[in-house]
Order: sequence, then C-alpha cells, then structure tokens
Amino acid sequence: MIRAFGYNEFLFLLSAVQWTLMLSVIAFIGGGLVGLFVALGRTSDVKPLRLLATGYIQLFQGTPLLMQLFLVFFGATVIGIDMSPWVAAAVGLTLNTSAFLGEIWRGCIQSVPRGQWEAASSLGLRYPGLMRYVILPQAVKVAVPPTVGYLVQVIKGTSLAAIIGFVELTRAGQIVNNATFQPFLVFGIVAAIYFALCWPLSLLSQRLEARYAAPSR
Amino acid sequence: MTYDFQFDAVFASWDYLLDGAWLTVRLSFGAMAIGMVVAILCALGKTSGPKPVRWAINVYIEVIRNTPFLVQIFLIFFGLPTVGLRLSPDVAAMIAMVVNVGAYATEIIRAGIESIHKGQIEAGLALGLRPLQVFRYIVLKPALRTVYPALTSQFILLMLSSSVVSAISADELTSVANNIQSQTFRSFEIYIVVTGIYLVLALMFSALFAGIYRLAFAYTVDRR
Amino acid sequence: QSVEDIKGKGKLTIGMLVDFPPFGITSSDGKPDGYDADVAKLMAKHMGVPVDIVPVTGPNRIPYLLTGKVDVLVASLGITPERAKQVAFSEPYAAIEIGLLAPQKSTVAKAEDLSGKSVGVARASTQDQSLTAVAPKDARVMRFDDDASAVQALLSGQVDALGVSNVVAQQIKTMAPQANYEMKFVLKSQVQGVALRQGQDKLMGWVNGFLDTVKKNGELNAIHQKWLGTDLPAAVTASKS
Amino acid sequence: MSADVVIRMEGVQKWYDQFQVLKDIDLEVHRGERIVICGPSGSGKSTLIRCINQLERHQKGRITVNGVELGPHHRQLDMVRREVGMVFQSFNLFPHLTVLENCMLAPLKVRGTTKAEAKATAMRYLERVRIPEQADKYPGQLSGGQQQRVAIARSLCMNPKVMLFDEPTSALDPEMVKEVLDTMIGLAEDGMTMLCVTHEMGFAKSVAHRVIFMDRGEIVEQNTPEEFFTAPKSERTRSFLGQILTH
Amino acid sequence: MSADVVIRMEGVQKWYDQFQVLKDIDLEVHRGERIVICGPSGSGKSTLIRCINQLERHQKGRITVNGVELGPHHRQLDMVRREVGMVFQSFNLFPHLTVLENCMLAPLKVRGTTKAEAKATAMRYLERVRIPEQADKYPGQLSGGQQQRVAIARSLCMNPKVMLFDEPTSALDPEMVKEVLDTMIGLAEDGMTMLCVTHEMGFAKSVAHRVIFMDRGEIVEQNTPEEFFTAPKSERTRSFLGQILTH
Ligand SMILES: Nc1ncnc2c1ncn2[C@@H]1O[C@H](COP(=O)(O)OP(=O)(O)OP(=O)(O)O)[C@@H](O)[C@H]1O
Ligand SMILES: Nc1ncnc2c1ncn2[C@@H]1O[C@H](COP(=O)(O)OP(=O)(O)OP(=O)(O)O)[C@@H](O)[C@H]1O
Ligand SMILES: [Mg+2]
Ligand SMILES: [Mg+2]
Repeated sequence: MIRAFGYNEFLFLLSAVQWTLMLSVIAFIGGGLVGLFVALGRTSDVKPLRLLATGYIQLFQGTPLLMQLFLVFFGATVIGIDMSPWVAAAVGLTLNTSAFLGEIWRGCIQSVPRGQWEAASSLGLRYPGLMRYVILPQAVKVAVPPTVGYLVQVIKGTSLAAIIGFVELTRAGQIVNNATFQPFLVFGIVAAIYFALCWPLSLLSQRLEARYAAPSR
Repeated sequence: MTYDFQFDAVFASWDYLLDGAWLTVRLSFGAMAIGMVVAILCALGKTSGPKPVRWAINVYIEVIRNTPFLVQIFLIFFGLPTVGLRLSPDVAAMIAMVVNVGAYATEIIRAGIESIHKGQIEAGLALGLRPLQVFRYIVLKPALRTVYPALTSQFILLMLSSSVVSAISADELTSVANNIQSQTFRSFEIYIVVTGIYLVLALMFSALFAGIYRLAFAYTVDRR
Repeated sequence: QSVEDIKGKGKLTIGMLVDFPPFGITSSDGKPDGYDADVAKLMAKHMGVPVDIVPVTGPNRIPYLLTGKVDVLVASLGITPERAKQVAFSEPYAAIEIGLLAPQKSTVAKAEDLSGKSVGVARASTQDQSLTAVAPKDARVMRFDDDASAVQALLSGQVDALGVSNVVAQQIKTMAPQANYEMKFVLKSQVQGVALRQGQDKLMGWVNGFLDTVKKNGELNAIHQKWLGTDLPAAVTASKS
Repeated sequence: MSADVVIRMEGVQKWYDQFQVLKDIDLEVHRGERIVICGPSGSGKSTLIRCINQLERHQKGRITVNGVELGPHHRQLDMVRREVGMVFQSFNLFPHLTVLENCMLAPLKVRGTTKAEAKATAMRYLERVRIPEQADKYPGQLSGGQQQRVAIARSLCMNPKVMLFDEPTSALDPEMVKEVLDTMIGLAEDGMTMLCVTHEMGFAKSVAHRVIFMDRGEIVEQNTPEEFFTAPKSERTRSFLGQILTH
Repeated sequence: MSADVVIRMEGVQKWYDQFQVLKDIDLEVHRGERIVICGPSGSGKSTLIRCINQLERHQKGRITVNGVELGPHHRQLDMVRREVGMVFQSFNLFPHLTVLENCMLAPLKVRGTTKAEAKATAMRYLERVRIPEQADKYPGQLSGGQQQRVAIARSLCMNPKVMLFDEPTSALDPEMVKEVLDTMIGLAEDGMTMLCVTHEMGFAKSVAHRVIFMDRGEIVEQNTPEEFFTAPKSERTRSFLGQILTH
C-alpha cells in the first residue's frame, strides 16, 4: 500500500502551499484591520477603551491559536451558527493576528515622540487628523520591519488550521508521510518550502530595519 | 443546539490535566532559562564575535526562525537516534524548545545590546574595563531591560508553542487534553478548560515577569 | 435527521480519515481515497445524492460528527463501548486486527511482558485504547498524532514496540525487511462501523440496510479486494443481526 | 475685562498627583505685550505656558484666552489652539513632511484653506524667517537653528494672536542661537504678543516688556527688565541671577 | 623628553574614510597643566581628546601618555586607560548601578581593590564633589549637574594622572553649570592635569594655563587665556570669539 515519494507527492505538497498562502493573506488582512483598532484602543486616552484593548490582547495572546481555532469552529456550531471552515479560519486567525499586530503597532505608535503629538495638537489638529497626518505616517515607518517579520509567524501559524480541516502545507506533509512513510524526506521538503516562503520576508524585514535605523540624513 | 455539555468527564481527569500543565510549566521554564544563556552568548557572538562565528549564528537563527517548530521537533526526536543519540520525549522537547527560543531571543537581545548608547561603552572603556567586562557589567543589564517586554512575550509564546511537543508524545497540557478526549470524546469541553488553563498560566507568567522586573530592573532611568 | 433531510440538503457529507492507509489516504492527485472513500461514494450513490467527503483527523473526527459538521463518519472508527456512549454505530463495514509489533529478538510475548518498556500508538486510535487497557502500570504508552509518527518512533528505536493494525504492520515489514519486525500478540479484533449522532434511528436504519445490501451483492467485497487484497473478513460478514 | 487682554490667568493651580506644580497663578497678558519667564529648572515655567494652550490641564482657577474661557470641561479648546502658536525646545517638526508641508498642514487641515493659499502663506513666512530656499527639504536635512526657524514659521502660518516659546534656543549649538533670537526679535518688532520661557538674558533685556521670575510653582517677581536685572526685589531672584550670570 | 610631560602628540593624523579630522597635531601637556580647547562644531576637538585614551584610533603620528606610546598595535592600551580619566558631555553614568556602585566598578574590576577599600575611596570622592548623601540613589534620580559631578568622582576613583573633559557642562541646565564648574575648579586647584573641551570662557579665563583654538582639524592658535581673549592672533579665532561672546 505504501507509495514511493514521487513527483505527484511533491506536487501535492506544492499545491498545499496555496492554502497556506491564502490563509496567511486572510489572517493578515483581517488581523491588520482589527489590529489597527486594537492599537488605537491601546494608545487611547479613554481608559475603558484602553482596558478593553488590553484585555483583548491578553486573551488572544495568552491562549494557543490551536485552541482558538477549535473553539471558534466547533463552538459556533454548538451555539447554532453554521460556520464554514473558511469563516472559522478567518475569524480565528484574525483574532489571534490582530492581538499580536495590535501590540506591535501600539509600540510603534508610542515610539513617535511625545513632542510630535504636542506640536500637532498645538497647531489645532484633532485626534483623527493628528493620527492620520502626523502620528501614523511616522509610526508606519517604524512598524514595517516588525510587521513583515511577524508575517513569517503568521505563515507558520496557519499550519494550525489543520485542526479545522485545512490541508495546508504541514498537514499535507503529514498526509504524504502517512502514505509514504518517509518522514525525513517529506518533512525536509516541507521545511524547505517554508524556508523558501519565509526567508525572503525575514531578509526584507532585516533590510528595512537596517534602512530605518540608518540616520535619516 | 445539537450539543450537550458534559464537563464531568473533564473534571474526572483533573489530576491528569494538572500533571500535563505541570510538565508544560517545567518545559517552559527550563527552556527559558537555558535558552536565555544560549541567546546571550549568541547575541554577544553576533554583535562582537569574529566573522565565522557571526556567520554560523546567523545560519542558526535564520534556519530556526523560518521553519516550523513541528519539523524541528521531528528532526530532533526522530533524527538524532540515527546518529546514536536516543532522547526521552521530555528531553527532546526541552532541547527543541531551547534551540527554538534561543534563536528568537538572540535577535531580541541583540537589538537590546545595539540600543545601548555608545557613550556607555566608551565610558566603560575609558575607565579601563576590558570589552568583555564592559559587556558583562555595563551593557547586559540595561540591554535586557530595554527588551524585557519583548522577551516576556517571547517566553509566553514559547509556553503556548510547547503544545506542539505533543507530536512526539511528551505528555504536556495539550497532549493530555488530546489523550483525555480520545477516551471521553468530550473534546469541546476539554478544549475550553485547557484554553482556560493556558490563559491562567500565561497570566501567571506575566505576573512573574513583572515581579522579576520590579526586583531586578526597576531602577529609575528618566527623572520625569 | 433523516434520509429525506439529506436529500433535501442535496448532498451527503461524510467525514473520513486521509492519513490511515489503506482505509483513508490521499491519492496522488490530492483527493481522498482508499477503502473508506469508496464505501462513502457507494453510500451516496445508493442514496442518490452527490457525496461531499470532508477530511478529518483522528483527534477531531468525533467533534466533527457531534457538532453536525458531517452527517456520518466513515472514518475507520472501531466499534468500542466507550465510543458507543458518544456516537451510534452501524453494523460493521470493515475489520482489522490490532496487535503488538516488535523486533523479532524482543522477548515480549504477552501484555505483562511490556513492563518497563515503551510502546508507541497513534493517539485516539483503537490500538491506543486496547493497549492502554491491558498494558502494565510501568509500561510507557507513548501517543503520537498518527500512525506514521508512531511507526517512525519504532523504526528509530524511540519505542520498543508498537500497537498497530495488521494492515500497517504488513507495510512496515515490506518497508523495513531487514529489521525483522513481527506481530507478537493480537490485542483485539476490531470491527469498524459507520458512526452517526445518537438518536437518529431512521438514518441508522437506512445505513444498516445499505450495508446489508452491499455485503450481499458483493459490492463491498470488491472494494475490500481492491484495497486489502482479501475477501471481507468473517467478522464483518458474520455479524448480521 | 479690558478689551486688549489676550491671556488672563486667575488663581490657576495644577497638580501632578500629590505634587503641586502651579500654585495660585495670576497673570494678564495684553495685546502686543512681550513677556519673558525665567526661573530654576522644575519651577513650573513650561507647565505654565502649556496650560495656556491646554497641553496640560489645570485643576483649579480660570484661564481665558482671547475671550474664550478654558474651563475643566470645554469645547473651545480647538478655537483657542488655532489662535495660540507654540514653539518648543526640541523644534518638533514633522520629520516625514518637507519644510513646506510642515507649514501647510495645519492651515489645510484645520482652517481648510486652499492649497494655493496655504502655500503662498507658507512661503511668505519662510521668507520672513529667511529660509525660503529650504522649502523642499526635510527637517532632518537642516541645522538646529534652521529647524527652529521653520518651527516658528509653521506656527505663524496659522496666523496666531499669541506666540508661546518654551526655551526655543536651549537645544541649539552656540553659533545658532543668534539666528533664532534674531528671528524672534523681528517678530517682536512687528508687535506680536509673546510669552517666552528663556534664559537668554540679553534677549530679555532688549525685547521684553516684563520679566517674570518663577520658583516652586509661584510667580515670585514681575518687573520691567531694567529693574529686574539691576534691582531684583526678592532674595530668590537675586540668588538665581547670581547663578545664571556669573560664569 | 622632559620628565614632566604627561601627554605628547607628534604629527597625529586621523581620517574617517576620506575625511581628515585631525591634521598633523602636535601637542605637549605637562604635569599639572590645565588646557582648554575650543573651536567651532566639527573642528575635531572631541576627536583630539578621544585619541588620547584611544576611544578613537589615529592613523599616523605618535601619541605618548605617561611615557607609554600608543602605536597602531599596542598592548599598553589598558595601562593608559587606567591612568587617564574621562568625563563626557552626556555624563554616561551606568543607569543600572547606584552612584556608589558606579564609582566602585572600575576599582573593583580593573584594579582589583577590595570592596571595603573601593567603597572608602568612592565615598571620599563623592564627598569631594559634595554629594555623599546621594550614594545609594540611581543616576536617573539625580539632576544633570549632580550626575556630572558623580561622573567626575567616578573617574577620580581610578586615581588618574590626567583628566579629559569633553564639553562637560553643555548638556546642563544653566543653574547647574556652576556647580560642575566649581567642582572642576576645585580639581584644578589641587593640581590635577586637565584637558578640557569647553565653551565656558569664564572657566577658561580663570583656570586655564593655555587655551587652544581648533578649526577644521588643525590647532590654529595656542595662547594664554589673557592673550587669547584680548588679542587673538588669527582671523578665524577672532570671528569665532565674536560669535560666541556677543549674545
Ligand atoms: N508629567 C509629569 N508628571 C509628574 N511631574 C511632572 C510632569 N511634568 C512635569 N513635572 C514636574 O513638574 C515640575 C515643573 O515642571 P516644568 O517642566 O514646568 O518645569 P520648568 O520650569 O519648565 O523646568 P525646566 O527648566 O527644566 O524646563 C517639575 O518638578 C517636574 O518634575
Ligand atoms: N564616526 C564618525 N564617522 C565619520 N565622521 C565623523 C565621525 N565622528 C566624527 N566625525 C566627523 O569628524 C569631525 C570632527 O568631529 P568632532 O566630534 O571631533 O568635532 P568637535 O569639534 O568635537 O565638534 P562638536 O563641538 O560638535 O562636539 C566632524 O566633521 C564630524 O562630522
Ligand atoms: Mg521647561
Ligand atoms: Mg565634540
């Protein structure tokens, strides 16, 4: 019954990459949108907002993504909502990613010197304009390297979506391994594919960081 | 609602769950402590070692950070026996976690070291301290202080990611949860409880780190 | 839920394993395949609706069923009393023999001999349960996520023995002939059933009727021949209630 | 209230937690008046002028700017901030915007002027501070003195009724202090109402109508510059001047 | 070489890449001599004194400190650094150590003195700079002036033969400048050999034996303070003094 590891198996692994990528994109878009609000809440002057954002971050950074995905997917069904795996993955990954991005971006927003807020508000700018034209453009510059770096974590983290039925790269590796019983070859290839996906991003993030750290003159 | 909750099966296995949580805690702390040592040495090597050392450390960091933890664990647990090194799942898990967290923490600590103002190092040198003494007595502590929050979240991530070691049959919290559910099939209830335990552990870790910070790093830096 | 409900819905959603050869595998072009897949397709054909096969894993297959994400499981689920408390089983549609595999030179001959030894199993599998039931207290049962990992643990020497089905054992022997593994003793002859949520008597009636038909008309036997190379075992054909 | 009082502070008090930074401050600034505030570090000088545009909230007393009262609950904050310009010790130019964009931002987004108009105004004030040729550079490309002059121009573009300065020259290299002070003197000559925290006593002597000395959250002395430097009334002023002027 | 020459620089040159920062510097400092170095920003003042304890390496020429030559390959670096104290513009106290620990670190780790002895020495010098009562505070809890005095005490604990100062007062608030200058004057009175980069001309006039004016990497003028301020020889000196002293 055992198959040899052949070209078809390799293709199967490769085609699983599309799910990994698609899940990553979903996580990143959802997490980015929600994460922005988490970051704004976390840096807000309004105490309840701040507490809410802090609790949100604590909750979703303090529990494993695996459990979050499981509970969203099966939990929704339990309370009577029909949830497709895609929606569940989107919700679970968004919750988790937004908590992490929110925390990363909070730091970036706070790294903009206090004097910038003061200068902008003494010119009469209100919160939305102040954020939009003065603080965020500066925070974005600081945020890009760690955000790109975090993308690597997101890509690797999508492997947990296997629990709700996605056959993404890691799961595909397990499946092929169960058909071929060649773990070193299979997981070696899986690792190599991940490396090929992630390393350019890591390099990019380091490049950006170095460029940002260089004096602006 | 098609599902009816039965938590008694979970609570019947409470001891077993606590054993799992305890192994999670032990693995996390052990890996954290050893990982810190690894990371400090690697960060030192990376910031001021000779070129081959820097290069080797870079390869280590890049390989670990860009491949999944699961694969790393597989290679250590199933791969090392082929060179004659047979490890128990707990030890293999610990090694994998050290190797993993070491790579991340190296980068964090390196950033901390680079954030130290050049003047601090110069002041140390001007007083006659040797470069290693400058690192040990002047750079290290403030560097750790600046990256303390990042280190804290890295360690909590480590604790959460330890769930992956269930794949090599180390019986930590997630593994125990899966074992219990394979006997009781109350997976939904168990996952809720286990998620709660993870959250409690994470909060305890945070509190502990905050305590350590207050003891060791709470010197005033800025007068305001 | 009844057959009419499913027909009304337009498709039969079936959960199956894809990492349990030869019952559930993924074909070279990435589709669910194997004995279970063929049974599932056959079932849908008899019902007259298209089939929707959902790949599940050993640990999450029962949640899939209980939360209604699939209508039935054709997922190599061994019929055990523990499971029968949670799900409803049909008549058996397949059977395997679970045994203990160890190197020839190993002296293990019965469950008690496992004292002080480590045994690998796939977590949440039938062999997990039956081995846990008979292993002495100081034997270490090491649970892996799937058969492939457990087998790898045996091959790399991380465990002394392996609780495994006869089907997988056969594969290990062909894969590593030089290691001389042999079945030391049989833990259990395990029949597998289609699993439903409890209380769906009408659907259960239909499933059992379907199984009866395909056992009699030889369709099931053909599938068994295709994937396992033998006729349906007596445990399956005999247990006609 | 006489028509030409631009800023009026009455019994203003402020605490940080337990620590009282401003104790019962009374101050009136008239249109066209130029006031220099000095005093030891931590005496509350910055806090005082930052209360005027409410970068810090006060807890007690009344502050009226241009006829608008800044109560503890106020909606008039926006109105006031448009009318009050502020220049900081650390320039606080927006590093991601060019000099010109720095100057145009507030008129565009706060006043809603047209782009062309904002640009014209910005160029006018950049000429005024004598760096129109730097308009398209980024702040990071300028010297400290040039940056501070841009900061002044940026404030002026909002056409403020009052300008607040918080130690505008103390972060500058010695050679650049003069160019900034000259710009401020120019402003003074045009009749701008100014409140200026500074230790540049030469500047105080030549342009201030009034010098205010603060210590521990109180206004200890108010005087004309001549009197202030030659015949300080209080002992604390004397010892402070002694420290500042001897070396 | 006369016995009492502590520092001797001969034809010292230094480049950053293509850019020459020090051009053929010759300088002799005698035991007990006090030298003030001034000059425009970027003229190489810091680089000059940092070459003396080799925080910067020079590429050409000879530097001899206390009889030890600092060649391009040297093992004597450690010896020299123990004998040369340095005080920086930005204090550079170690923020994680108390004031006392700051002062004890180098004697303990470099000289290997006992803890008791190191502590006694540290307290002696902290008294000398008049802040023994701050010994157990962290640097972050002190004012700038206090921090700089601790930095001076910390250097003195190593019992150096020469002290280098790089603009020790220019990061300080005006009121604190005096307390630091007073400490330095005290040191001078005790006969310490000092090289001091500063723009505090009052200090230069009252304690320096010699004032050195640098511009673009060269020593343009060396003179007694009297002559330097009243009758500068070069045009560049004159225009620099003009800028510094007017406002
Ligand atoms: N955010 C704050 N929290 C607590 N205390 C503060 C805060 N800001 C200022 N203070 C304290 O308030 C007092 C007055 O500060 P302020 O900045 O107004 O002084 P200043 O006269 O401007 O001093 P400097 O000359 O140093 O700028 C100081 O003692 C300071 O420590
Ligand atoms: N690490 C470096 N790389 C390149 N150029 C440098 C470096 N450090 C200093 N320079 C250049 O060397 C020149 C002299 O610098 P130095 O710091 O000695 O001047 P300075 O006289 O101390 O000036 P300041 O009064 O601003 O402290 C300057 O033009 C400076 O830009
Ligand atoms: Mg101030
Ligand atoms: Mg300098």
